[in-house]
Amino acid sequence: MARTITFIDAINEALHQEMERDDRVCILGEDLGMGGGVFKATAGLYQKFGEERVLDSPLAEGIIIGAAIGASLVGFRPVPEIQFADFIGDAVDPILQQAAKLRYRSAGGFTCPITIRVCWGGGTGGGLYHSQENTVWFAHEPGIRVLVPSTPYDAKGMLIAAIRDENPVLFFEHKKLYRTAKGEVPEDLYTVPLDKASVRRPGRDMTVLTYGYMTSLVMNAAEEMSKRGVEAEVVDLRSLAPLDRETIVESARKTSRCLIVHEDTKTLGIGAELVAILNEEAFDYLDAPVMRLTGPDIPPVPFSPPLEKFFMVDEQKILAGMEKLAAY
Amino acid sequence: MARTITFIDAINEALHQEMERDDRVCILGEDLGMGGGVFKATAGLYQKFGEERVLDSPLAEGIIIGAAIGASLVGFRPVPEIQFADFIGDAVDPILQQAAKLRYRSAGGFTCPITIRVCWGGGTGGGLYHSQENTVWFAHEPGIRVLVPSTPYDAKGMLIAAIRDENPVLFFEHKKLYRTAKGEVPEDLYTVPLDKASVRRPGRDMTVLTYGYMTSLVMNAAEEMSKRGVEAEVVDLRSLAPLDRETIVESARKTSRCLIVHEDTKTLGIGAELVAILNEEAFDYLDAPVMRLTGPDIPPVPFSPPLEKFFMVDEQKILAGMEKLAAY
Amino acid sequence: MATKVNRATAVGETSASRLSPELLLGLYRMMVKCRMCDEKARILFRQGKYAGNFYSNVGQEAGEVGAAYSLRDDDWVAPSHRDWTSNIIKRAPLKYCFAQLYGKADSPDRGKSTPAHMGYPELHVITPASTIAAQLMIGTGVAWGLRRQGKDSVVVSFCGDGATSIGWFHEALNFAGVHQLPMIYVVQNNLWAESVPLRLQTALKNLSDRAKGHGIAGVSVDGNDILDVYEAATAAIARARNGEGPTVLECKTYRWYGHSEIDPAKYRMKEEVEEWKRKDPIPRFEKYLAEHKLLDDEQKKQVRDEITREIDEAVEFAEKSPYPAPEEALEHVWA
Amino acid sequence: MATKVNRATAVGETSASRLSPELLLGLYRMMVKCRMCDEKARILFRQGKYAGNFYSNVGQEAGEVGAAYSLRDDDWVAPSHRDWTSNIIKRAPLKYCFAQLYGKADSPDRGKSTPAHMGYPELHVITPASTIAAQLMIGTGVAWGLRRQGKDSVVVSFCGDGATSIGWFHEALNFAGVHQLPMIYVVQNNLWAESVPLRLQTALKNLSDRAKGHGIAGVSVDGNDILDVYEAATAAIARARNGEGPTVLECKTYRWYGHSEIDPAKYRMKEEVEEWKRKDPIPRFEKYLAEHKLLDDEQKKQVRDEITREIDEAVEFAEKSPYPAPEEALEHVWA
Ligand SMILES: Cc1ncc(C[n+]2csc(CCOP(=O)(O)OP(=O)(O)O)c2C)c(N)n1
Ligand SMILES: Cc1ncc(C[n+]2csc(CCOP(=O)(O)OP(=O)(O)O)c2C)c(N)n1
Ligand SMILES: [Mg+2]
Ligand SMILES: [Mg+2]
Repeated sequence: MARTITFIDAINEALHQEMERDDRVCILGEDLGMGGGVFKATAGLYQKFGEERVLDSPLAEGIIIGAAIGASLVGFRPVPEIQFADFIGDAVDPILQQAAKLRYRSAGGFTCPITIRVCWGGGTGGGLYHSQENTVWFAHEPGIRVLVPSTPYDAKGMLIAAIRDENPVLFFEHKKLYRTAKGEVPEDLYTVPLDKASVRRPGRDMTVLTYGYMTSLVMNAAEEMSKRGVEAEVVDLRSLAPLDRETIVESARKTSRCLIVHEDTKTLGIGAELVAILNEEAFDYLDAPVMRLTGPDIPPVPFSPPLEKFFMVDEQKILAGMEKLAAY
Repeated sequence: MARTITFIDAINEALHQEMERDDRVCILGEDLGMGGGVFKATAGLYQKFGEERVLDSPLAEGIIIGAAIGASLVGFRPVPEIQFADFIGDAVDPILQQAAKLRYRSAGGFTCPITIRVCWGGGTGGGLYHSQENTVWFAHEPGIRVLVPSTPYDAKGMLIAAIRDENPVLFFEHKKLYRTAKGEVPEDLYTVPLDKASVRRPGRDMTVLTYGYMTSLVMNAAEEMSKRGVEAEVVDLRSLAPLDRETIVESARKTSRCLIVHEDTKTLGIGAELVAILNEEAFDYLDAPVMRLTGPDIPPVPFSPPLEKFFMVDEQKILAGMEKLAAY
Repeated sequence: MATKVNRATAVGETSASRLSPELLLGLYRMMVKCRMCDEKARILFRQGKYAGNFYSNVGQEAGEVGAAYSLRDDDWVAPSHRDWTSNIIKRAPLKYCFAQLYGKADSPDRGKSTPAHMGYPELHVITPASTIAAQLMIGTGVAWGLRRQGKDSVVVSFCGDGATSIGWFHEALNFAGVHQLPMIYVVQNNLWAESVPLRLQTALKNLSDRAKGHGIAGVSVDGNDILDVYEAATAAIARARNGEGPTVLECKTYRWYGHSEIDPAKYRMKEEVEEWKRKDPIPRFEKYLAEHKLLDDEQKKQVRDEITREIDEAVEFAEKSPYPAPEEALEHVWA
Repeated sequence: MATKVNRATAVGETSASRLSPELLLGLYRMMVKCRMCDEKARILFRQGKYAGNFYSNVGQEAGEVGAAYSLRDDDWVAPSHRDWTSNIIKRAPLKYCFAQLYGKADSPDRGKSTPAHMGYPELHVITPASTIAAQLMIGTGVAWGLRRQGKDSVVVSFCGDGATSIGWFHEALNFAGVHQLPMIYVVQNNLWAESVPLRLQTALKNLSDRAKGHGIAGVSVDGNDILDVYEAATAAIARARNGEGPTVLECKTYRWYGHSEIDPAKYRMKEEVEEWKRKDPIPRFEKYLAEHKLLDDEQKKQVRDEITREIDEAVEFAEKSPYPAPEEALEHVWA
């Protein structure tokens, strides 16, 4: 049975249900136990599953991931949390040099099925150090999935699938979606495939590639453009690594025009790789250069309200981008 | 007066001369003092400038960078060293969240003129954890330069310019170049501009964009192609952040064909951003999709000789790539 | 420094306990000022006057003031998220401190950083990042630089109990130990790191024992006793100036409110909070001063009135200060 | 275990000092085996038989063997770059150890990892990365998992003196302290981290004092005295099995050769090296065994002959083993 719930409730429910189903699943991180998490994503788990399975860790991202990796080697399926993407620095080696490469360096002798939940994204007044997107540091490295759900349905289904996946996974949850995104979510356990982009809206005139919080803004803009006579196909990437080349390329070949929208800074954002893929596989189909609408190349995100507004991609900027592409 | 010296001698000379000229310059890192560095890049400095200015640090990349940042705030111009790019993890936050953002977050109240030397690259049998390229983790973030010299001349001139630059700089030295790259280097102090790519070889039929160790391989391949009647223009990027869009775009517009060669893995390597730039600024000039010839998307670099050979881009692979592009 | 007063009620009597009335009243005044500014900052946030968040220091003033009050202009402070008041103690004009909260163009960082993450370059207060313990590494680097310049300035850095778990804390202490740097690591142990209690943070009982892992000096004091803190800090600072190396100074104290203004802190027992509020460092010091005939009710009122006026002016300044222009976002990325 | 022998020449006599002849000879044999395999690995590298590099453990065998010899199959070892011999001590067949050096298809990781970075999944030896101290974090996580499973297995992790400076070392110890995990952190203090001497690494004299910064047990032993190491390790392992928490075990020892095979180690004084070579743990233990009538020259020769044969076979196997196919590079990236 599906009800309408928020993104954060979907995350919370996925954790509750999967931990009930599989006692190898455990969570650890800062403030997620007794405190229920900064945003309450883990509310109620401590009370239900106890201190062993819901561990308030010391303030040390390195060992949060290190302990999770180790526990995964003896059969657990740990779901460590990094409280804000901005603070993942201490865990970059554990994530990329250890988790992502452990299977490779042991030729499959060890596998590391951990799912790292990370809260990211701007637009909530968090300012520098509480707004950052750094998905590409991870999407660049082979061996670890980078997921960015945009709806409550995907949040639940992808989180469950991630926990069951044998690969290490980075599961990025956009803080702006937690309470603003609402949608139908089945009450039961289900999974969503981890390497498929989702066509959120079909259209023939242009393709917009996006993910995370931007998806809903793009959807709104697409509806508005529809009124103006332009039908945009909206593709929600869902997975930044690996990318679903097939869906991306197919859509671009069909519409011949492509706009990429992300809130990450422009240079070397995931948009760069998307352009490169389209250049490789849809070159002869494109009627216009692929356009990128992104955050500016400045440290994300300056605090003062006018500065934050300047940084963030919003519906108006998206509409302008779509108009520009349509007019090319 | 110019003599022919190696890449590593050029680095060593730059440090000797700049430290002599400016007593605010100091170096710190693992094994660079008494040991003279793993590759001897810092040989003789400890003997000449003493333990204060040439500091063998504890084994802790975080404080190597942290201490350098702090010292820069009181007027020093520290040149910390990260022994291998593979071990930069502990310093990712100090580099990207502190050094690169300190000026921004204090609105210019503090500046952080440090030059971080990092040894990188494959092809020497170093295997996993002694071969990695991770320049893009850094090139993605605004506020820090990412330099990748390919010749002894540039190594010296760019290192001196970097030390004098007010921005934090990551100075990536390819370990394969240290003793194999030889070239003319003036004996005196000089600087090379930090945001200019270099056209190593003019050509009308195609542009090859590359950097670091790959540059000499590309140059050889270009000579061979010339015999086959194809004149390639070879652009050595030298700076990955910021990129010299002007030189890159101008060359591509001229030749209408473009091949990117790097040893980094393909996905989200700097090649992705280059394709995106060309797509944005040379779309109507291109007769073929921009092609990327890169390392495969696997952890860099597996050890066993056949596996390393499989990973590394070599002259033969480059020739094949150029032939393919010429034939498009 | 004229007459010296003998400290009778404070713990850990030492020879340094004879402090001048001016100094004692100065410490008092500064604690009250920090308290009142912080409470005002909280009110303004609740009134929706500024965005972002705020991390109150209320309850911990003895540690803040005791450690940093007597620093010289050329000494440095490396604050963390909870030490907005470091700027006040280092004598930054209040108007800029409040402009910081509002993210206005007159804040030292022109609205770039969040309200609580304030620095003041001219006064050598390092603009903090949120990254826990980063300030300790940078502060340690400053201390290294100062020592190499042959100066006798020192660096006081602040952090919490939670911060002592992260690796960079240890890298900083270790480096300072090797080079005997003029560093004072003030650990404000308020028993909680956000919602995580000390027993889940470490097996230690005294966080000054972190020092033992690096062969440097460590001392734990009653962090709600301004004189206890002041004396230990003064000794540590003197040793640091003298080239005798770094100190970890643990102040055992308590955070009265939530971790930040959006945290109701339901994970703590009401009794615990109440117990600690009874240990409020300000009335405690007032009692001491009164006993020594240095403070009466009238003077108390006068101190508060003066500070209230100062705060009102500062808030007015902050409110009138313009927001930065949107394009300010593009400035200061590159030098 | 039949007759027990009283340990007379070793330092730090304890009640655990009555060990069976089988055990004593087993320790001896294993030290000799590690020494001979390691020296062979060095020769093969110098002969250009394999690429990459090698980090010799010669001189440090007492720490390696003493700490890991008596581990059960279900106990784990988390080695570092210098602990290729951990696999041998955990009873990995020599032929695979040498195939590892050669990067051959028969190595446990099919040529993926470098010669010295060997693991053995079936025997619970964790394939190491080069990143210093990463193995301690992962090992600590294993220990956490084992404890949660109610098992009484333990984890022995190895690292050097330099590794105790990096933050992750401390994060691991701190976590193990909070949860009283069955971890033994063996710090092979060989006085040098590559070319960096201990005085530039830390202000500490005893690296077991790192434990004090985390409220856990720490003990320093003569790392060239196999019995001293064995007893301290056995006690630490017993406590760990018993749920009594982690231990830092510092073995004071010395690295005979360069940091790696390409390091001439000119930064060290010849006298220092010679002095330490005189403290060679193997002749020292031979003397002890001879005094206790457990070993004569003939037996010594026999031990070496047997091991030589084993090594020769292993090297032959490694040389005959094929290189992995180039496309092997694409395997095991994703599950
Ligand atoms: C590296 C890092 N991890 C996580 C956070 C999020 N965070 C901010 S403050 C805090 C708790 C700090 O506790 P403590 O060190 O005791 O200081 P207190 O807040 O009690 O003053 C956390 C987890 C952060 N800022 N940096
Ligand atoms: C994080 C990290 N930094 C640097 C290195 C390079 N490195 C490898 S071994 C080594 C020295 C290690 O010294 P120690 O811990 O004493 O161990 P030992 O080699 O003496 O056994 C260094 C600096 C590394 N592998 N990882
Ligand atoms: Mg605290
Ligand atoms: Mg060592």
